[in-house]
Amino acid sequence: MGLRKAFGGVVAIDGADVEFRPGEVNALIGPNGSGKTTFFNCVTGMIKPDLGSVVLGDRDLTGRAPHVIARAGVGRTFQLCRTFPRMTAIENVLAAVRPGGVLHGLRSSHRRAEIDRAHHWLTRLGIEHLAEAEARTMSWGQQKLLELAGVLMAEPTTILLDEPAGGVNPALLDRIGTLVRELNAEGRTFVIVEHNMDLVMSISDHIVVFDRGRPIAAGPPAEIRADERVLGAYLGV
Amino acid sequence: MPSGGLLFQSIILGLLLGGLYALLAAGLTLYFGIMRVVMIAHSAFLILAAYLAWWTNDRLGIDPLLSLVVTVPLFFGAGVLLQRGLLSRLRPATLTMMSVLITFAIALMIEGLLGYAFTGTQRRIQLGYGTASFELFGARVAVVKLIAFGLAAVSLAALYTLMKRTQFGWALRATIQHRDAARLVGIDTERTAGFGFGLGLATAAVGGTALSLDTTIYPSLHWHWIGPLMAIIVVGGLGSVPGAAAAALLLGLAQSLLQIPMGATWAQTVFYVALFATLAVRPQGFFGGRLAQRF
Amino acid sequence: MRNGSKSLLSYGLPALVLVVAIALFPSLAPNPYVLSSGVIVLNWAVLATAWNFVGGFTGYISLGHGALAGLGGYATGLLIVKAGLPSFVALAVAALLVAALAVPIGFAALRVRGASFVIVSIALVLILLLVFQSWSSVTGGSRGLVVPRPFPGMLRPDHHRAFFFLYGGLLLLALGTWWLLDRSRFGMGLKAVREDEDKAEALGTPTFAYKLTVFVVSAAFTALAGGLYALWFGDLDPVFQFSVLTGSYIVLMALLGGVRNLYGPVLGAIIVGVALEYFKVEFGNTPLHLVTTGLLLGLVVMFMPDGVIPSLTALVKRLRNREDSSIREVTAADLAEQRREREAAKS
Amino acid sequence: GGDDGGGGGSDDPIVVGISLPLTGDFSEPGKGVQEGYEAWAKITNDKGGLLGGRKIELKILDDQSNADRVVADYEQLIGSDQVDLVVGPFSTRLVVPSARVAQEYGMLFVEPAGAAAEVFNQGFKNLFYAAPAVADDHYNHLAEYLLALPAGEKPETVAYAAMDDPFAQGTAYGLKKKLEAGGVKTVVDEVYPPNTTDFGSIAAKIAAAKPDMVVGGSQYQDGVNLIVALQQLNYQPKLAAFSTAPTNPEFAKAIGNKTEGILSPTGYSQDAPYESNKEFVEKFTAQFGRAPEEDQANGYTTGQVVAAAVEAAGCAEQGDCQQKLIDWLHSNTVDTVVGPLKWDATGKPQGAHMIQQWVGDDIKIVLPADAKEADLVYPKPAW
Amino acid sequence: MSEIELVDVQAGYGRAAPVLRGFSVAVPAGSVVCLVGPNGAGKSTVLKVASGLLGPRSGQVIVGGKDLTGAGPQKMLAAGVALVLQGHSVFREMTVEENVLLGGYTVRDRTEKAKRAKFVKDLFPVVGERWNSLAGLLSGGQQKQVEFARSLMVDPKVVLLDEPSMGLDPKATSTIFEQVVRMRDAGTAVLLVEQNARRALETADLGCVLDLGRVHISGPAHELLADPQLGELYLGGRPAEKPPAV
Ligand SMILES: Nc1ncnc2c1ncn2[C@@H]1O[C@H](COP(=O)(O)OP(=O)(O)OP(=O)(O)O)[C@@H](O)[C@H]1O
Ligand SMILES: Nc1ncnc2c1ncn2[C@@H]1O[C@H](COP(=O)(O)OP(=O)(O)OP(=O)(O)O)[C@@H](O)[C@H]1O
Ligand SMILES: CC(C)C[C@H](N)C(=O)O
Ligand SMILES: [Mg+2]
Ligand SMILES: [Mg+2]
Repeated sequence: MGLRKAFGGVVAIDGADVEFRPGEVNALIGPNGSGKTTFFNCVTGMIKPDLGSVVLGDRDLTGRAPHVIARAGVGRTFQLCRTFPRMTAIENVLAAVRPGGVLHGLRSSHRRAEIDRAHHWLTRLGIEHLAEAEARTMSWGQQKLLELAGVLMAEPTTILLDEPAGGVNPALLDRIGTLVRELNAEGRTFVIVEHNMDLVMSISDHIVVFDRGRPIAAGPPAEIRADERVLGAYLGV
Repeated sequence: MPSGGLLFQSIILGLLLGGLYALLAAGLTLYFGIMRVVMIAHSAFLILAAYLAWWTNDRLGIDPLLSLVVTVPLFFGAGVLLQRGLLSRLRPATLTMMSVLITFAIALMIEGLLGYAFTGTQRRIQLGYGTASFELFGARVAVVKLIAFGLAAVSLAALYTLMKRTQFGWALRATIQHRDAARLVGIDTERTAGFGFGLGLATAAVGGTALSLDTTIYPSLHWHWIGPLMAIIVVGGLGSVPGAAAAALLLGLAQSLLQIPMGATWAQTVFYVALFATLAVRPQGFFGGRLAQRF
Repeated sequence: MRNGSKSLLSYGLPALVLVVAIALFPSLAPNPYVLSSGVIVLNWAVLATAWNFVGGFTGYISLGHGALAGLGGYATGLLIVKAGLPSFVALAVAALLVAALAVPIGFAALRVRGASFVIVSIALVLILLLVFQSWSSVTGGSRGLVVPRPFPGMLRPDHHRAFFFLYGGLLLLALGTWWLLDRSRFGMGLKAVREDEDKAEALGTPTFAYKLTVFVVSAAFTALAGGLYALWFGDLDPVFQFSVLTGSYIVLMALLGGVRNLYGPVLGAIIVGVALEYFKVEFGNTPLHLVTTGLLLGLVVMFMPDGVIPSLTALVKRLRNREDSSIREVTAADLAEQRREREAAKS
Repeated sequence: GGDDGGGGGSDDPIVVGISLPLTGDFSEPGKGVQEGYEAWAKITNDKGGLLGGRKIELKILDDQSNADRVVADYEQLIGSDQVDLVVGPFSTRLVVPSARVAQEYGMLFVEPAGAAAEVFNQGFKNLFYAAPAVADDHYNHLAEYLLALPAGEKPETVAYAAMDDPFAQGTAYGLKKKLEAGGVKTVVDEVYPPNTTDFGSIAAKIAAAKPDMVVGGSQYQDGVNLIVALQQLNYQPKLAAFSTAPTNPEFAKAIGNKTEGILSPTGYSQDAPYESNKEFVEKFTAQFGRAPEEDQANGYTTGQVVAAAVEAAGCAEQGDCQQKLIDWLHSNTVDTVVGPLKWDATGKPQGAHMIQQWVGDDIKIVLPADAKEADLVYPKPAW
Repeated sequence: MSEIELVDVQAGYGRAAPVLRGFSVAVPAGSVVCLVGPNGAGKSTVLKVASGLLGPRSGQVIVGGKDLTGAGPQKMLAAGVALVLQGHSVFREMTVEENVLLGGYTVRDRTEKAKRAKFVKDLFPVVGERWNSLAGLLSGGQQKQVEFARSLMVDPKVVLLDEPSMGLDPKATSTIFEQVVRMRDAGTAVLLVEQNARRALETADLGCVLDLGRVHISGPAHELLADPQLGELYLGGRPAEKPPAV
């Protein structure tokens, strides 16, 4: 372990030795620029770490291509929110790769089952009414939810969410929190990067705090909330 | 082994050629690196300018360089119109692709109209000093080639200063990167983008005139130019004028030297070899930064 | 969303029309010249459909497909002339060879996106032009290569007829393949690449492998069309086989018809192909045909950037219900209400 | 006009279909050939047409110097427009594909400008090249002359630069083969693609090798550009020979009148003593306001050849008539403005070209000795 | 008098049905109006209309008493209206320096520009630290800070903020809210869109709930905060827990 990634002179992650607990809702918090997104990018193979390794269960995923990691059961959302702009919501969700061959979908019965599942996720995230709308015509928050639906469609076992609450209406947020807990109960592992402390504190089992590319604290919410270093580095006075 | 004299002569020829390439590629750098527009018609405009220079000389009997007085403003205006009338109406999401096609269409029209107006006949300016040359350490330097090189150097320096040192340069780049945000800081994005395009075409006017001094022109000649120029801007790093200039000199030199052992046709492949090598080793180009649109 | 009758209407009916048209055209053509124009149009249709495997699915605009067709033509010709293969065996082997060659080409070209890819594809044409011009000991250089007739002694009109049917078959094969891909997850993955490549990758699509695969498929069809052309036409000249213009016409056709539609490229090929022939007859003595082609392309880009078929369907839709209200609109209160009902029903 | 309707004769015009490169790479010579054809039609019609009163009507299409196009053009002319006769376009590169169309429709194909060897090894049975000699033989007289020079004067080294074009290379390499066989050394041998516009490097290579003689296998503009580039480097050979370009009326102006001593082969001379030539020069000059050059003559010759066959066979339409025309040409000699022409089975003519040289501001025939208007100047004066 | 006022605005995108259907709001000088509502309600659309990015189909936009309906962003900026967009709108391929200084594009006075640049550097340390890197390479939150800094290079009469706290860490969020208060106290009119609704309403004078393009309810911010039904529908069930003070 001991992940390290430097961009030119900027060291984004420096020897981060982090362990997230399978089957739990983990949170990763830290000030802006502390390396959280970079950490996600390393884990999902979007960028290659300079040093260190990424291990999922007993599989070493270091340096593997993003799609390989995704197929190993790691799904993620993007902080900057990325959808397929000229595809409808339902197509966006269907585009997630799921088990089954590449030619899957030629049989009508398969197709129908898939479409039903896609609708199911849109409904759970409250954007079912937008199923036929193209993603580019959606508001920020709607796209955020759509992205989440796509990730969930792939049925990953480990789900990395980069600021799921950013721009999402608080009323809906409660439901996302509930959803996360439900899915967690089904056995999925979550790692959530978030600045919304209410959400973090209420849904996570285990919190890791980053500062300048290093983990400075880890533990259950109550412990983190009281940690001096965390207060100083992140939560502010 | 080629003689030292030939080698030196080839180096001189290569540098002169490279200078011209740099000027011809400068406009492409502007549209492409700064505005994300693939301007296939750039070389068609070069040929158009060359034709105008030839025509000025042929009909009015005056020096082709004088045609610049007319062609530079004319092309600038045409660029502004082109941008405002056509390119700015394309959807930003598909701008790159659609710009390829629309500028391709323009190239076809220019080629067709040139053919209509001047026929497909090859033309060449007949200058009193066309074959004049002087000796430089044993190599011959043709006067016309030197003039073209000088034009290139002057225009490139002017362009560089404009982009680097003026508010206009900044505004142009901001416009391209986030149009709404640029409007919100008070930039007249329409005008800025139009001027940027006009500037690119103005370099085509200068380049075409320089080109016309020492080469044959015909309407479909632009196809011959577009490949090497594209290769130059990729190798140079999209959007970097100094990068394009360096790549142009280097490739011009390489082409000229490679012609000694390989012959003219194979030597041209150096552009594409360099292009593919660049993409394989350093897709961002050798002289520009990765996201860099630095001037 | 996609019910049976609709897909029959948008896929089955045009397919039937196409088959009937291909079957009847040769006997309806008033003279051999019209028939030969028909062959040319079908050639364009195959090329445009083949191009659309890459352009339509992945959104990578290749101006270099002319080069792949040229390669197919030259490979076919050289296999006949130098290796002594029978014409159609040579055609098949050539398509396989070009497909194999498309792997390294795609490997280099597909590493870059957007505008850089366009440049690379143009460069592909120009570099092949230089190679085929220079390497005259093998290719014949600009002296050209004469491909022996596959049906020696056949008179010209019969020759045209035979090739018209060959092209027709190839077109149907290409369309069928496209349709299958479109329905498959593979196709969905490719479309995701078109929209946002990194995102697709993160969702588990092996984007590079997908792109490469579809590029190879596209290259194979393109090479088949090019090879058939070589057999039909008989004379290969690098300047015309490796011309940026060819690739550009292909793009124009696909775009005009609509790249997201199975029949878009075919329709585009028919429109542009016929227009090209018409302009030639009409403006034969002037280069104005270039101007008209340019104008046509410009108009398409400016006013129908999605192509004829989508523009027309949109128009029909708009005429039917003036306001686009396919999206149901609900307030947060309504949603909460529905949710409550659902939950009540569940428990 | 004979209007008596007997023997299949009528006053329907005889439609002759032609595709020519009026735009694109070969447009300049293409237009020359067009004038030749037009002059032929006018002169013939003024005399009452063919077959006892049928006028000649030309149907000319532009193939844009494009081989795909030229095929479509002949396809259209034969298949759709139902022309009675077809004659050829300009340049070997266009002649080969179009001859095949004619062959497959069973048409006679007389052509003015397919001079390279490949025209004749395609197995065409319907093709006839209406000029005195094929490309490889253009310099025959020059080669003979040079090889006959005494050892001290004979050029020892030669540089060749040829466009990558069957015809242009044919001329240069025809000469090269003969000179090499005669012990003259080749020091530079460059080939450039048709679209080359920058000749600086080639010229530098030639100049650096300092050969006694430079031979350019050129069409038109490439020849001009190469000469200018050589002059920019101040290279002074003892002899310089270029195909096609120097016989063009624009040539001298294009290189700033520095033409001293440049040689060129030609198949035609305005002063040639052949019977029909006087009439041609006269009437052509009246029609176009200037004397005909080689390209015009080639077009005219083509017309003459076809006309002779038509008169002899007594017919001019598609179908069986075409084979009669072909058969007749294979076994007869036709008198033309470039002299009597006869062909072997492949359609190859059996003569040789003359050699011209720029002397002062005029180009004059210098070889062969029996046709010369001036003496060959060797070594040539500085340019 | 209100610095900016939208009267009965109808607006939408392309040919689609309108997003705003008769929306009105007024922001007096020296006050903060907070706009909340579910995703897709049309909040960002309101700000786009107010800033001139989107022309309304009907209705009026009145700035400082003058009717500026249909004016473009340049005119709006000249009239003193500035908008910070939702999401990310830095000029990615320009440096932080260039981004910030472009914020002062309309400021001709050089010393004034330099003074402001220094001010924003002090306010957001990261802006100064990364002065020469390309903005597109910064982390999400850092980019937001650069954007906010960019908007502070001018001194507008009306500030339109579209979810300024999104993606920001608690410290930076506090900085922004402090800045909002400071601007209000200096007499600026602030129209704030926030999903961090409770926090925003605490800062705001007036609140306005938008749903489906219409004003659902509006009133003094503290009253909205107290409304239990609004809480469930729009503000989230749990009342905000303040970070523990040290
Ligand atoms: N491609 C890159 N090139 C250079 N520097 C980078 C790059 N990506 C990230 N960085 C730098 O690495 C650091 C960590 O960035 P990262 O995006 O991981 O932060 P973060 O913790 O996600 O912050 P935030 O909460 O703002 O999203 C930042 O200083 C950023 O500028
Ligand atoms: N560019 C666009 N084209 C078409 N429709 C759009 C566009 N932008 C937004 N819309 C539609 O307008 C409605 C309102 O969008 P808006 O962005 O104003 O919502 P919002 O209240 O800001 O939501 P959020 O909280 O998610 O940012 C949405 O239903 C959206 O689908
Ligand atoms: C002699 C010329 C008329 C021949 C012609 N240039 C050719 O390409 O064959
Ligand atoms: Mg982040
Ligand atoms: Mg919004």
